[in-house]
Amino acid sequence: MPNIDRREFLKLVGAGGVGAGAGFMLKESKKDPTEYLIPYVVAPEDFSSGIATWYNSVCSMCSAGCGISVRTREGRAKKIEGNPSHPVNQGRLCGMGQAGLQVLYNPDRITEPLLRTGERGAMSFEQITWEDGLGQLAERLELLRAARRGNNVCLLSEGTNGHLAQLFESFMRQLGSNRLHHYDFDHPHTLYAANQGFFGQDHLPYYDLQNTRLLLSFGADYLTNWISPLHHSLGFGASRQRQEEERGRFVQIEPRMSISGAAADEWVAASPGTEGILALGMANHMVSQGVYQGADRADWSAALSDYSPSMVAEQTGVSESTITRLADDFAGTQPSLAIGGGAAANHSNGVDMLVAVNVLNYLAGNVGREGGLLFNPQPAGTVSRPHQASYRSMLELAEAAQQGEIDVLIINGTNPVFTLPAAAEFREALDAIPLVVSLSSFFDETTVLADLILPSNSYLESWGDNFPEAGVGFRVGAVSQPVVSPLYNTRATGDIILSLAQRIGMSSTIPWTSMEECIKDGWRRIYEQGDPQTLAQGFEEFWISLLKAGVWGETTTGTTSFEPDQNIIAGIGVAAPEFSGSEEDYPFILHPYLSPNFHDGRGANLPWMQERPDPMTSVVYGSWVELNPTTAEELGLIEGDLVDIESPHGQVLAPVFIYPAIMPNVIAMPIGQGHSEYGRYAKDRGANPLEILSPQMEPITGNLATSATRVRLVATGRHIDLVKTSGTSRDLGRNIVQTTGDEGHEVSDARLNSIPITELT
Amino acid sequence: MEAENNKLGYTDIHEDVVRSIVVTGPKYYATLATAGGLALVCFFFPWFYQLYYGIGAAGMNHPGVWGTYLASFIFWIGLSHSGTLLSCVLHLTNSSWRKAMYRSAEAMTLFSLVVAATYVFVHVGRPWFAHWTFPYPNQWELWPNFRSPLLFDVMAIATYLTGSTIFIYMGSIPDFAAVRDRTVGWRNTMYSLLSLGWRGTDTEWHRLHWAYTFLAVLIIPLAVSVHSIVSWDFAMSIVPGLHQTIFAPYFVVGAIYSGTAGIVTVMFVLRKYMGFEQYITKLHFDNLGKLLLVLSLLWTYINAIELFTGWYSGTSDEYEQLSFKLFGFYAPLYWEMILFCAVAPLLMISKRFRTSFVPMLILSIAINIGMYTERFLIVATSLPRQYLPDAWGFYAPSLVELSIMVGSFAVFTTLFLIFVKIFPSVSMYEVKETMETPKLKPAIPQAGSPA
Amino acid sequence: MTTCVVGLFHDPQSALAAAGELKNAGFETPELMSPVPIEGVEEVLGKKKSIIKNFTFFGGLIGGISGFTLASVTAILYPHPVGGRPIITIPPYLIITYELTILFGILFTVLGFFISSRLPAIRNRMYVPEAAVDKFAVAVTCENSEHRSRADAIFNGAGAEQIRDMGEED
Amino acid sequence: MSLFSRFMDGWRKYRKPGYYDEFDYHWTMTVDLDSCTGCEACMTACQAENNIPLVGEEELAKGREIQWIRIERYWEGEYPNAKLNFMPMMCQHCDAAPCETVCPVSATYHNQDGLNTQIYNRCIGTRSCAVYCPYEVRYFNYYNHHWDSPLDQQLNPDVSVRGKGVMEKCTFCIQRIRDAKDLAKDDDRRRVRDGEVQPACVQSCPTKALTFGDRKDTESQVYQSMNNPRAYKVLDELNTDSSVVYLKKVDA
Repeated sequence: MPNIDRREFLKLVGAGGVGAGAGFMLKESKKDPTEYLIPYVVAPEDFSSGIATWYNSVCSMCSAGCGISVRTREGRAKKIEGNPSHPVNQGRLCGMGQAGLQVLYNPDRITEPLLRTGERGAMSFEQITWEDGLGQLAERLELLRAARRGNNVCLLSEGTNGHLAQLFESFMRQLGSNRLHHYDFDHPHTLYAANQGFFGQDHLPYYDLQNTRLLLSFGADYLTNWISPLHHSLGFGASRQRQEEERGRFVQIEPRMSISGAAADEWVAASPGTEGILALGMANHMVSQGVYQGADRADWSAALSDYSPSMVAEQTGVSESTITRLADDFAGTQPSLAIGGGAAANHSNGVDMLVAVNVLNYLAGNVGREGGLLFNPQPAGTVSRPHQASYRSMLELAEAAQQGEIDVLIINGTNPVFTLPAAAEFREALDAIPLVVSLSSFFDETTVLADLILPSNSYLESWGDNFPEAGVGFRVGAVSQPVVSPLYNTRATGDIILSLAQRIGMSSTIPWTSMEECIKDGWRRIYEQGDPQTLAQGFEEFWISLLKAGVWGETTTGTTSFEPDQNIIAGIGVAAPEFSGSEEDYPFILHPYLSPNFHDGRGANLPWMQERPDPMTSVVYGSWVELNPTTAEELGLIEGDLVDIESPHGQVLAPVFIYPAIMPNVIAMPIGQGHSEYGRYAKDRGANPLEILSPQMEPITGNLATSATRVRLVATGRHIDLVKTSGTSRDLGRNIVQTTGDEGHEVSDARLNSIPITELT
Repeated sequence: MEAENNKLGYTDIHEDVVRSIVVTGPKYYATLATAGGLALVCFFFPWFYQLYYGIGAAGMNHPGVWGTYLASFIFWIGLSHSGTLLSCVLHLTNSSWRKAMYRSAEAMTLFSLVVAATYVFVHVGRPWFAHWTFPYPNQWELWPNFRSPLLFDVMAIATYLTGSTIFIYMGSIPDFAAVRDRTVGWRNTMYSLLSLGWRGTDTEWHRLHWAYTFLAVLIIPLAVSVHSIVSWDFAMSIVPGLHQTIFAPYFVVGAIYSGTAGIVTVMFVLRKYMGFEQYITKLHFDNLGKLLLVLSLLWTYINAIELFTGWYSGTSDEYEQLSFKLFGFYAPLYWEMILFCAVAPLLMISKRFRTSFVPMLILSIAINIGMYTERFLIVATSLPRQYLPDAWGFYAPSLVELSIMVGSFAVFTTLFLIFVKIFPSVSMYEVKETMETPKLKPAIPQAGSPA
Repeated sequence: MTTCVVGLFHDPQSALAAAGELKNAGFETPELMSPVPIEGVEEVLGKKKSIIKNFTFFGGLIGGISGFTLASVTAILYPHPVGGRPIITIPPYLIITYELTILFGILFTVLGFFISSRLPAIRNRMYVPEAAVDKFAVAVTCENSEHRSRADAIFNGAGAEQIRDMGEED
Repeated sequence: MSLFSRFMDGWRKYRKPGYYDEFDYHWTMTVDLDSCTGCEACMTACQAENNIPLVGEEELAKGREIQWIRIERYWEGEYPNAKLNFMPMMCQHCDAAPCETVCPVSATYHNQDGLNTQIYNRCIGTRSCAVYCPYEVRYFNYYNHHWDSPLDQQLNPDVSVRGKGVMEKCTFCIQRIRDAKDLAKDDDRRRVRDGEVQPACVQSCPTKALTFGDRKDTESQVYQSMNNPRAYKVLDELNTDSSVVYLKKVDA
């Protein structure tokens, strides 16, 4: 048996091999071509998805008031996107707005009303019922009101407008208190004042970035946090992608390159606080060059005489040639637009500086024309602009508290203990107040000091409405509706106020039982002022369509004419900025800027924001101090070295980051980190530069001059590795981000329609 | 070697080998226990930990997704070369000095292959699905992707493992037979089974010879292909520093280089501790030394070519990668590698060095350290330095990785220790062949022979 | 009655000589058993032919064919377009072919060895333990006592150290 | 003989590079670097849409971020003339993708829409695709990531959550493409309209720097913009034939 015959063997082998192959091929060739198209593996994303429900609402992550539409599935919010029909953001939404979901689903939310049991700030609370909590508060208010001491009640709220603000007003009026403050750290007091002072407008104008051809931004980081970043971004994009005519040019003037600076075509570093002087220098040039041909030319040249480019050049550190060139461009490119804000506006000379910017716009004839700056009409409805508390009024509040003039402080949303410099001693002021009530839904620095916590809904769970303050050139209002039912035992701020009102017995003047009614009522009034065809449809339809669209607007534009009178012109002038601390002891100027991720710190408890690399530095989880490379070299510091930043008013510890685009005598720190409370994601992370700011104020508005603090750096000798996602942020001659001289004139080498795959093998 | 061996008769060898198997002192058990324990603690426990927590237990990160696991994998594959390869070549060129050492050399091949194969499972993210890389009909109607260099790996290594197992087994059938008669109990049963009833008839010897020769012929190209394929895992990518045509020969040479060094180490250990002084002699070290010297020169040459490729390319990608390798964080390792693998081996030019045992041992270990470094550098200096500088990163092994690396040596040792107690670790019959056959003796008339 | 006689020798030469004489004396080809392969067996007992090489060759052939078939046909039946490559990509599949050629070659060689050398042994066969150590044994079968005595004579003549009667052969 | 001819037909067919005669759709994205402000809204959008895990500070420190789309930043020049260029980088869905060929288990392949799809439940985690990808846009799950409750309630039910040991990457929001296709089918349309499907990043981009669409539709917005003279492909020299086209930054 063992001796296999060779022929036998050969046959076997042949048959086996060939047979197998041929057989497969045969079976193969009988197949229908369609069988090949999809492999037998299906990517898991391919399962067909369910039907989502979309709700239109309003984003309240910052004060811009963008429209959002929220995608919900099975009663859970899944994604926030921009509301396409909302004129402010036109369907787009910034990262922070999208992270609103994590406000709703944040694991650190306060889920029940709480009453303090232990020491203040000891975080010892007991859970109580709403009845109990509201009862206690109402009782106190009742007593004070009866005792005619209603003014000892203070309501300190985050910036709200619309009918909630109105409700606050009438509520406080009923209590007999005039202590209603809206406090936002980044509220542009100086900008309002400047426009009031120069244009006589108490509302912000509309800055038409979309149609402008040269934008001159004095320190305003308009792409991330200046007034209405989304709308400005849209304008920026539109102007950059303009097909028919030449693309818009953007110039950014600031001591530290912001995102807007990076996006700009030119970044000019003027020494901090002198932006206004620079603006006047340009104005001077324009007038002297006869660009401005107005009747009052003489007044102008008189007013601007002290600001000849040469003098301005030595004050600002910007070369004279640059100043004149910019001035000529600004006058020559029509329409052009100058805006100011950010750090530049937060100096001791903030208002004057912004007036100077307005002067530029006026001289170049940009006022009231497309592509320039347009005046907004009065916001819709009867909503007046609520009083915004400046730093000064916060100081006064603290003072009053120390005097024992405040018995009850109700805090809604805002977090002054974090955003006010330690020098304001607001924490101490709180100690002097017998009853501190917080309506916040997070344990932020202020809330932990509260005696009574009545947690409010997140904005995705509550009714509200918003009339974008910045406006879009015409009247816009938007209603925000709950997109999910409340996750926890919390109530909407409006409802809390309403039920308080009922208990105190204000039902005559505040009749509504729920915020929804209140809002609906308010919108009925707006509806009644509406134009005929709106009225024709009847209110219910109007209301329904409003909720569907999420936004309402009518195209009535504001005034376009403007003539400044003599004494305004005469009064124009920008003083040199004042800094606290002597230059010898404190060689550096601290430049705190709003972090794109955390805004004024409210975003620090959102894990998405914490994990999103900072756009400019790619640092995640933590804060840093930015140094010019040469400065760092002089001090012998490298990235990650821990330094103490010492101001006359305290010190913070932060690692060094070498930042190529910052002036050598300026150091910059992002605001937003350095929370001592505020949930697991924010607690004890990074440093808060606001702590060490000097209580320097802009005289007219009492706005805190956040950029007017001098500091010194003290190396601690310790070193940490900055957690950042970027490796080497230099393309080593690899031409990865390619640039072209001028659009259209260079034919790209990239094979556009790409080689058909049949050519590859 | 004749000079040393002709004192010994067939029986002596027989005795020695059988003793090496049957007689086990406490020293052996102590070593085995330590090795085994070390393997358990340093290799398996960390691995299980990693299985539980995920690859995150290792130090790999975004740009550096490959780490020491792959380096060790290549190292062990490399070590596995030359064992069998060498013995095949020497068998075909029938150089008799091979005979005393080839068995243990092949064993080394076998076990380093086993360790390497284990490393595949340690490396992948979901080892419990690793069988998907094998072509077998399944309910998803899915087959592996035969275009993938990694699949070539699977194929090549599976083949190589089979091949070298069979090769070492075939070679030792007669010895199993010989030992069989001298053992009792379970050993006897085992050897009876292993020896397949070998009797040593002239036919059997003849068949064995041919089969063995054919196997040798087949295994040589296989061994060469295996490491070429392993190198293609890298070379077929477009990663700067890996995308090099020289890689296949580079890896093959490197493999044989480290493998031969490994043999020297094992030779020394066997000679010293298994008592084979008479069989493993200066001659072996001398010849292996010569071989090592040639290989080291080859290796140096190819290494230089690799550098020049990067340098002359002039592209930022290659250049940055190269400068990071030569002067970056891992530069000390690089120069250490050059010292151990290119400079130190030049000592072997002198016969005195080649024929002195301890220095050769030290050198061989040094070479293998250098070769491990090479593999590590290939992974650690190229992946984190790719085309987009913004995505650059840095890779450093974690504790788990390091301990698994150490543990793998323990695993290898354990396996080897078990081997020497089961296989006759010196090929008896071939050593007997090398000795002169017994002298003719006057025949003794048989008493009581039938009339 | 046929018996099997084994002569044990101290050295290969005499064993070989004895084997040769037996063969010439008309015994059926005797069997040698030795601890090492003996040179020159073929001169004495005639050439040996083995079919192992055929196994190796055809094994390789089958391996090659089935290797390429496996790769290409599975790819065709379950097409997975990757990297813009064709479904049948020759160069990679050649590598699979190469590996499987060798694998099958090896396996068939082993098979060939087993078959041709009658291993593994199932039945219990005549065996001389010493032959595994240092003795060279020559085994021959004798039909009758006459044969037997002649075999003894030849063994003694060749200088066998010992002549062993393995008794009845099956 | 007929068998032979059949065989030859099959042979010709399967020797044809690319296998697909042509794609059903050829999804393409263009990125206008001149408009990109690096605001990273796209990153958050992607995280929200695709259930991308939060890896935590420690893991980030180890360089184990998971960002299907990331912003790369490249500084140019020194103070005072420093410039910073941003570049969004996501899976380029190459038609000649190096990552596809290397996967031993075919866990990633090119589908009939010209998408480079990753099949999570087939992946065994050799991570070789990440090595072969020159854009380094493939991210590996080193752990089983978890979401602090109730953050997990935000997870998108249309996208699977990846477990440990699995490679993942940008899919051009394939679930949205699928929805759009279904919609088109329901309306008895043969094809998806231009602009009907947008990945999360494109949808959210505040400056409309990203456009997405079907390259085969010569009317489509993406076709227009990829024919812009500024168009180029990153690492084009590697001949990956990517489906993401960048428009050069204008340096005026």
